[in-house]
Amino acid sequence: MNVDVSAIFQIAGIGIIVAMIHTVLKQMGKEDMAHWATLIGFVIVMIMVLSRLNDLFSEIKAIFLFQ
Amino acid sequence: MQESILAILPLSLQSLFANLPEDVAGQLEEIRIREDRPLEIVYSGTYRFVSGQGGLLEHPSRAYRPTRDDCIRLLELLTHYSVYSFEEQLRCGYITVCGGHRVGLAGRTVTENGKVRLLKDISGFNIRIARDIAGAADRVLPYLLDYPARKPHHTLVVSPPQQGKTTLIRDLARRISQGFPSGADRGLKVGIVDERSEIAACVKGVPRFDLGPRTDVLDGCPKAEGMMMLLRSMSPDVLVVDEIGRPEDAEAVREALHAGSRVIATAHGNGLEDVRNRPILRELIRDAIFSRYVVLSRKYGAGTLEAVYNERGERVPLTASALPARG
Amino acid sequence: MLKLLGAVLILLAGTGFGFYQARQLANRPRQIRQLIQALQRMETEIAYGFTFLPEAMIKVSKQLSSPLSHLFQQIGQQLSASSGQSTKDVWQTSVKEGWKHTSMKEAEKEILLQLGYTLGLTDKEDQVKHLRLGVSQLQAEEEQARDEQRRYEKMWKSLGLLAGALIVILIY
Amino acid sequence: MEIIQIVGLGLVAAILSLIIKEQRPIFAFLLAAFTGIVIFLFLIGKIASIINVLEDLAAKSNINTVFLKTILKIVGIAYIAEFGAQIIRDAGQESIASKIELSGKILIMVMAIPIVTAIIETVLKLLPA
Repeated sequence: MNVDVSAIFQIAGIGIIVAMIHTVLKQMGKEDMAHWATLIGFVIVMIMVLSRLNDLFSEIKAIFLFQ
Repeated sequence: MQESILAILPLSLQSLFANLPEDVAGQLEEIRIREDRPLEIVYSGTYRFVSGQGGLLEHPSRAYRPTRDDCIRLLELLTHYSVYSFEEQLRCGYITVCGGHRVGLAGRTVTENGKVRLLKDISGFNIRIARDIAGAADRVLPYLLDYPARKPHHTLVVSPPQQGKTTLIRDLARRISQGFPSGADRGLKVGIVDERSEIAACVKGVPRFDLGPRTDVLDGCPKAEGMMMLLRSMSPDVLVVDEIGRPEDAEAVREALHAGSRVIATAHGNGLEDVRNRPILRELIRDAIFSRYVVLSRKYGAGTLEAVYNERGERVPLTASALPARG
Repeated sequence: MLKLLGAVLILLAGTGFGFYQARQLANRPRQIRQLIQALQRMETEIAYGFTFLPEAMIKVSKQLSSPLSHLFQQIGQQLSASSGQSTKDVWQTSVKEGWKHTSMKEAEKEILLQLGYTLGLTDKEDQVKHLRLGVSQLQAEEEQARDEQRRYEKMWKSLGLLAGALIVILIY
Repeated sequence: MEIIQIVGLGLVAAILSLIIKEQRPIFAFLLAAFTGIVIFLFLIGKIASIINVLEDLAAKSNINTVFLKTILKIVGIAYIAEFGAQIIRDAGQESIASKIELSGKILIMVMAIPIVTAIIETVLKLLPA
C-alpha cells in the first residue's frame, strides 16, 4: 500500500518542480526550453499512471472472469 | 661562427649558416639578406652567394633566396619582438645588436616634410660583423705617443670604409685606458663619443666590448655635442671620435684641443692627399691640428698599416716590426 | 538512511552545477575587463615606456589575477626565450591554450587572435591603433557579457537546484 | 482501519492536486487519476473475496453458474465504466463522460438479455396457460 503513497508524492513532486522549471525558464526568455521541460515531466508521469492503469485493468479482468 | 650572430638569425638561416666552411665563417665581414633575392656574404674582401645547404656559389642563380617570413622573423629577433621601441634607430637606418654587430636596414621610408619619419616594409638587411681584435693597435701605438707630455698625439686615422678603422681606434682606446706600454704606466681617462654605437656597441648604455678600466662612452650622441658634453662632464685626457666630417665636428675638435685633451679621430679617405682636399679636413690639416696621421689600407687584409705621417705631412720612419705585417 | 544521504548528495551536485554556471557567467565580464586593462597597460608600455614586448608582457601579467596573468606570463617567457618562433605563433598558440582556463567565449578569443597578427611588428602609432581597436571591441563584448550575466545568473542558480530536486524525486 | 488509510490518501492527493492545479492542470488531473487507480487497486482484494463467497453460495444452491458469471461481468463493467466516467468528468469533459456511461449501460443490457429471457420464460411457465 505505501508504495503507492510514495508514488503519489512522486507525481506531485514532479508536477511542482516541472512547473517551477517552466516558470523560471519562461522568465529568462527561454520559452522553448520551458515547454520541453514540461513535456518531459508530463511524459514521465504519464508513463507511471499508465503502468498503474494497466495493472488495474488486468486485475479487474482476472477477478470478473472476463474472457 | 660567432654565437651572437646565430642568435639573431631565424631558424631557417641558422641551419644554413651553421654548415658554412669554418675558415670562411671565421673571416666573415658582412651578411647581406635581401627578401626574394640571393643571399650574399662578404668575407676577406671578396663576396659569395650562399646555397640552400650552406655551400658557396659564384653565380647567384642557385643561391638561397630568403622568404618574406625569414625577413619578418629576423626583424623580430633583432628588435626583441618590439619594432616600435627601435623607431629612432630605424630612422637612422641601422640597429646595433649585442655582440657589437651593426645591422644596416633598407626598406620603404615614410617621409614627413622632407625628413625621414620611419622605415617600413624592411626587405634588405646588412649584418656587419664586429671584430674585436685585441692588439690591433700595438704596432701603431709607439708612433702616436708624445713621450714628454705622457699623452698620445692628436691623431687622425684615415682609411676607406671597412678597412678596420673602428677596430683600430677601439683597441687604441683600450690600450690608452689600460696604460701603455703594457699597462706599466698609469692609464689615461678616455672619453668615447659613439654616435652610431659602433665602437663600444652599447646595449642599453652598457658597452659590450672591453674598452679599458678608465673609459667612458657616450652612446648614440651626435659627435659635436658629444665631445662638448664629455669635456664638461668626464674631463677625459683622450677623446676618441669616429668619422668626423661635418663642420661642427671640426669646431668641436678645436674646442677639445683648447680644453687640453688629446683627440683621436677617424675620417674616410684613401690617403693623406685624398683627405687634404676634403673641405672641412683641409683647414684642420692646414692648422696642423693633428700631429699624427695614420693611413690604413687593405693590401694585406683589412687593417694593414700603410704609413704614419707627422703634422707637416712627412712620413715617420716605420721600424721593421711596424711595417705592413700580415693582417 | 543511505537513500537520504544519496538524495542530499544529488541535490548538492545539482545546485553546485547551477552555481558553477552562474559563476562562469559572472567571471566572464570581470575577465574581459581585466583583459581591457591589460591591453591598455600594454599600450602605455609600448607608447611611452618603449619597453620590449617580452618585458611588457611580464610586467602586465604581474598586475592581473590568476587565469590571465598566467597566460601573459607564459607568452612573455616564451618570447624572451626567443626560440625563433614568430610573435604571431607564440601569441596565438598561448591564447588558444590558455582559453580553457578562462571563462570567456569565442568572440573575445577571435579579437585577441586578430591582435596577434600585428603585435610588435609595426611602429608606435600602428601598435596603439591596433590596441585601441582591440580594447573598443572588447568593451562592446563586455557590455553584452554583463547583461547576459544579469539575465542568466539567477536562472542558472535556481535551475541547478530544481534539476537536483527533480532527479532526487525521480529516483526516490 | 483501511478506510482511514484510504481517506487519508484521498485527502493528501486532493490537497496536492489543488497545489498543482493553478500552475499545471494536467498534472492535477493525472494525480487524481492515479489516486483513483491506487484506491481501486486497494479494493480489488476485498471485491475478490466477496465474489468468491458469492460463487460458493451459488454453487451450494446449484443455481446455474452462467447466470452468476454474467452478473459478475455486469458488475465489472459497471465499475470500470463508472471509474472512467468519473475520471473524465474530473478532467472537465462532461460529454465524453456521459458517452462512457451510455456505453456502459448498453453493454450491461447486452449482457443482461439472456438472463431476462430466462426469467420471462420461467414466469411464463408458472403462469397457467
